[in-house]
Amino acid sequence: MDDFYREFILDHYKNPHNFGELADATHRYHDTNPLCGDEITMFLKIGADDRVDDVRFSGTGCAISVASASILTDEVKGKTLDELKAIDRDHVLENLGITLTPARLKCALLSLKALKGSAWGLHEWPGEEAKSS
Amino acid sequence: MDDFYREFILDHYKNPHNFGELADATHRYHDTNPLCGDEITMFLKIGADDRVDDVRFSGTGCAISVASASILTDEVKGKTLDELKAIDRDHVLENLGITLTPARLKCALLSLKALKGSAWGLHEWPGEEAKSS
Amino acid sequence: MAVTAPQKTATPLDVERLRADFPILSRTVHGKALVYLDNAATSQKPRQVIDAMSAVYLEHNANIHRGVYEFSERTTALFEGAREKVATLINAPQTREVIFCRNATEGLNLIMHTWGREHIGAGDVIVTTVLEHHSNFVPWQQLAQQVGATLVVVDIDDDGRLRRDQFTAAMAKRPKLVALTHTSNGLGTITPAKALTAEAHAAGALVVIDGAQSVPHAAVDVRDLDCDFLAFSGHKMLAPPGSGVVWGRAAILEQMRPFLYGGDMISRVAVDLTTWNELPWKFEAGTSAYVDAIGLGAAVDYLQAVGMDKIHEHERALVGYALPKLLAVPGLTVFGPKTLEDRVGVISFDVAGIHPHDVAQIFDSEGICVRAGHHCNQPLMTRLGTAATTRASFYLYNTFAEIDALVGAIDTAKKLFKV
Amino acid sequence: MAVTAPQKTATPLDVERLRADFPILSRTVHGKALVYLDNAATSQKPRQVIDAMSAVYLEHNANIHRGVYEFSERTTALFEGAREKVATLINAPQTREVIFCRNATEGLNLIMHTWGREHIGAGDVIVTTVLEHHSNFVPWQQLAQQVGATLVVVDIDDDGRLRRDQFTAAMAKRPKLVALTHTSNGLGTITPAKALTAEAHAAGALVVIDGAQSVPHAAVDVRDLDCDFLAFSGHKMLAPPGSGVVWGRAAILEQMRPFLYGGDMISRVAVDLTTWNELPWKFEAGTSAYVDAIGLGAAVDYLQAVGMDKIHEHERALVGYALPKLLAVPGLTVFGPKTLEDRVGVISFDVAGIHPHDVAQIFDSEGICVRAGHHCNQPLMTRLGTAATTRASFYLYNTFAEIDALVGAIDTAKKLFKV
Ligand SMILES: Cc1ncc(COP(=O)(O)O)c(C=O)c1O
Ligand SMILES: Cc1ncc(COP(=O)(O)O)c(C=O)c1O
Repeated sequence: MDDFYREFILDHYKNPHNFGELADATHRYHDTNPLCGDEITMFLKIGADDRVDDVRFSGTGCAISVASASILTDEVKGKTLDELKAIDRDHVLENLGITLTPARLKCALLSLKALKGSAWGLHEWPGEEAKSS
Repeated sequence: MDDFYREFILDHYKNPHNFGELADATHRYHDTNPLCGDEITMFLKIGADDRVDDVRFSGTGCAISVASASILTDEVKGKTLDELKAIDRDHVLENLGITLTPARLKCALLSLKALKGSAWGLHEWPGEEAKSS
Repeated sequence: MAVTAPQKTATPLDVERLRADFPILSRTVHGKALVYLDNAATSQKPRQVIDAMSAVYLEHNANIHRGVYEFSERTTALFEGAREKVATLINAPQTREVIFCRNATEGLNLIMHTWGREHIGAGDVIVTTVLEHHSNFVPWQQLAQQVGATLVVVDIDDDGRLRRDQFTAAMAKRPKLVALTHTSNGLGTITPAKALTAEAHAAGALVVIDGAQSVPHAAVDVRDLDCDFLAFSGHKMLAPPGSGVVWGRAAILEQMRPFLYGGDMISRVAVDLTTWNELPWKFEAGTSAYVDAIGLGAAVDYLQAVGMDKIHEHERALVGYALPKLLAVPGLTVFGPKTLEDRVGVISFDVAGIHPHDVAQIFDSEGICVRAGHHCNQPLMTRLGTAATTRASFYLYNTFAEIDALVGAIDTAKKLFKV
Repeated sequence: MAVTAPQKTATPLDVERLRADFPILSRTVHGKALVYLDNAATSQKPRQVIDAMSAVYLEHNANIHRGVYEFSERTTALFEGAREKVATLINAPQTREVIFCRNATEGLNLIMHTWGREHIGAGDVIVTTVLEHHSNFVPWQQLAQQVGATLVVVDIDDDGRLRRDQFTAAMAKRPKLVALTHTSNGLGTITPAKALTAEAHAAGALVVIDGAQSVPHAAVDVRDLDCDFLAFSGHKMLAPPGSGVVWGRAAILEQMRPFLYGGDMISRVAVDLTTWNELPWKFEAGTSAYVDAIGLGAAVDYLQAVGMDKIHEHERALVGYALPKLLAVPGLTVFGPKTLEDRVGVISFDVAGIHPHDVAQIFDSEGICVRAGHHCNQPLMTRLGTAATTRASFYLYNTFAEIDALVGAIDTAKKLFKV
């Protein structure tokens, strides 16, 4: 378990970077992990040159999902929308550097899903908008 | 199997007594064995003194169900309606004198069910009337 | 190919070796060796399937999907792995199109209760056939009656083959839905499902195929058939009862509302609003019969290892041997196709002067299991002018010797009944 | 009874002897002895149940009800025998009131799709509670939305017990239906189902009880409860997934139209008209999961031999030991009743600073299986102000030592997370 819950993961979990909401977000996407009820909302502020000026995430999650979101949001700042769309799951898993079982994979990838949803300008699932924080 | 398909059962099957319809029946009831599709219609003509003046049965069935109906209809002639209602399943099984598995019990008892339905003046199941022969 | 003399065509299967996998086949009934010829009702199970299920209980049983612990993850992986195996078996474009249910019946009713109720209304036409099992007949009949639609029933010819002319005529009514069996469990007829599907699509209908008797016995490919839904039952293909499948095109399934509501099929539940999980789970409410599904996965492995084409060929060899033998028995009538063309190892027959119940009971005393009755085919029985037939149906483990036993038992029955 | 110090109350069960019947319990996970505390999700199976199912496949498997041969008769007798056992277990007035289905979820949906759709219309009121599992919540929520009825959701107090005042107030709305869980799978609360049923009846409502968490753990008597429907799942009571039950009063079931249409549930099928089979088969379309049902029969035998009252007492002893231990852990919050009154062996908790997923994963590395998540209880989670909890749930084979292991693992998790 020490292998799994490494120091940097716990650090990100306890003090997540870019945590909170972004009042002037240009893109926003809310997603849930139906298996556990965890939720994440990803806020992006995209500038004129199509670059990420700012990013935030909010919601509740486990160490894996929060650390994953924290690291991911750090990375995307300054990236273009296209670069952002190109981030793949393997990259996110490399960020964490641990072997995940299928159930935990969903935790690790929730932030990526929300980021992509936001980047592609997807709408929330029908009816979820009202309830996303 | 010789024990099971005794001579008298096969005789009743091949030459069933009281087989056919009764144009002037006062009571009539149609029943089916849903497991095999066999059908029987029991016709009773009840006289003024509440006695069975005549009886017939029609339909299709296996050796057990036809023999059972044949023997049963022989017996009820001249009986009062009340006597008829008192006939129980054990009696019918004794008539056959063989041990039946649960699936075949349904065959042996189909005629009794139809007879009782007829004696009690029950209606056919909804919608079946039109199709009973 | 006309059938003339009984011939033991070479079978591609090493049947004796296969039989060794089925413990039940070495049992006796009433002191006689078991001859199991009721495969259209349900199949026997190889040790591989029985063991795969026991292994779950003995080694890592846990409820699936939501558990963050090793046993749950292992069981979930086997369950979802079974789904992939099924998808491969029927060549489904996507694994998430495979929905586990109890049996073909539930699968067909799922379509009726969801797509059917949403799209079929007053004045619409549903086309089905007189060959259907009640499970692909009564749901559509009831739906039609409830919403005021019309049910058109395509007839067969006297050889038990579907009346293509009537089918084509029915298409002119521009039905919304065609519910068609791939193989008749009453007669063994194979319908030209691919051609009929193309015709139905041209007429604007969706096509539901009842694969309960085809998927276990031959290679069935949903991409090739190009149908919209396919339902079948695991228990007829070496898997346990409780494992069934309904496959549908993702694009259609995604538009459909759920069937059963509850655990696992939701995305989020609030007091006033619920959103649904993704495919396939949207249609799998509550705890799935996951061990049965895992058993189905093991059964698919077994069938694939033997080879669906070889199984089909073996059964054809059995029919090629059995049909002429049966047709030669005085007083015996075979219902359905009398040639090997478009037919599988299901033979329904009548022995003059002996009711099918009595035939089956006498057979049982000889160790032979066959079915006697209407086979959940009452519209077909009515069409054939009978209430019941005796039906022998074959599978990969049946032998020529068992057919000899069958024919011998008919003789016994006739002697006993003096016919 | 207030819980103060952890006490190993005498249990009426010889747990070590029982454990020997469950082969899986002697396995290890990640090198640690298995501590299975996810019984509210699903239970483990004793050898008696696994063997009863294998025996069918090995000895006499055949499809049920329609076969006129020994194997079919034997299998049918076991299947129908299982129904009688279930009827006895819940003290059903009539065996034919016991309908086999896949699980509690299907049972509850069956009621919704039949009785519900026939009797609930625009303006009608359905009453349920915030304690419900999604399976007894979403069906009624969806029905209400589809037909324009109102769903009234009775709240709990801060101890997780149902608000009797709110329930009584809801009855003043004269609901048509009350859907009530007997035991909460999220909090372990037992609802006063008998008293509430009487109240609901007085208000003119029918009462559906979700017995998924009560029937496995205590003596449940439908005559005493006087409810109208009861649904539960075999897999939570030592039986296989795929074996579920919905019980209903015969008088009501007889008036209901069928749910699924197809084989076995018909009396007669003609092209234009179908009539239904008798109870219970009217509601069992297609080939039942008969081996699963036979497994449920064996499970009921096992449970009855142990004694439902003793099982309940044993679980109370475990809770009486566990609750004070857990309540003493700094940073740990127990959701739901903190006393032994009206509660069973389900304990949901939160460890400050560690998400339930992480708790469960750390537990797994110690061989301990618990559930982390919303437990299909999202309305309840919302009420509790959390997205997820960690839940330990007990059964007849759990021990005091396993509770020590649980508490020890919480310590491990806290050390790891430095909280
Ligand atoms: C109270 C309650 N109701 C219903 C269910 C649903 O059971 P199943 O998934 O077996 O249908 C559960 C299972 O978690 C439950 O705990
Ligand atoms: C052609 C056909 N369709 C449907 C069914 C129904 O299968 P199940 O009872 O497994 O639902 C059967 C089984 O007899 C069948 O042969």
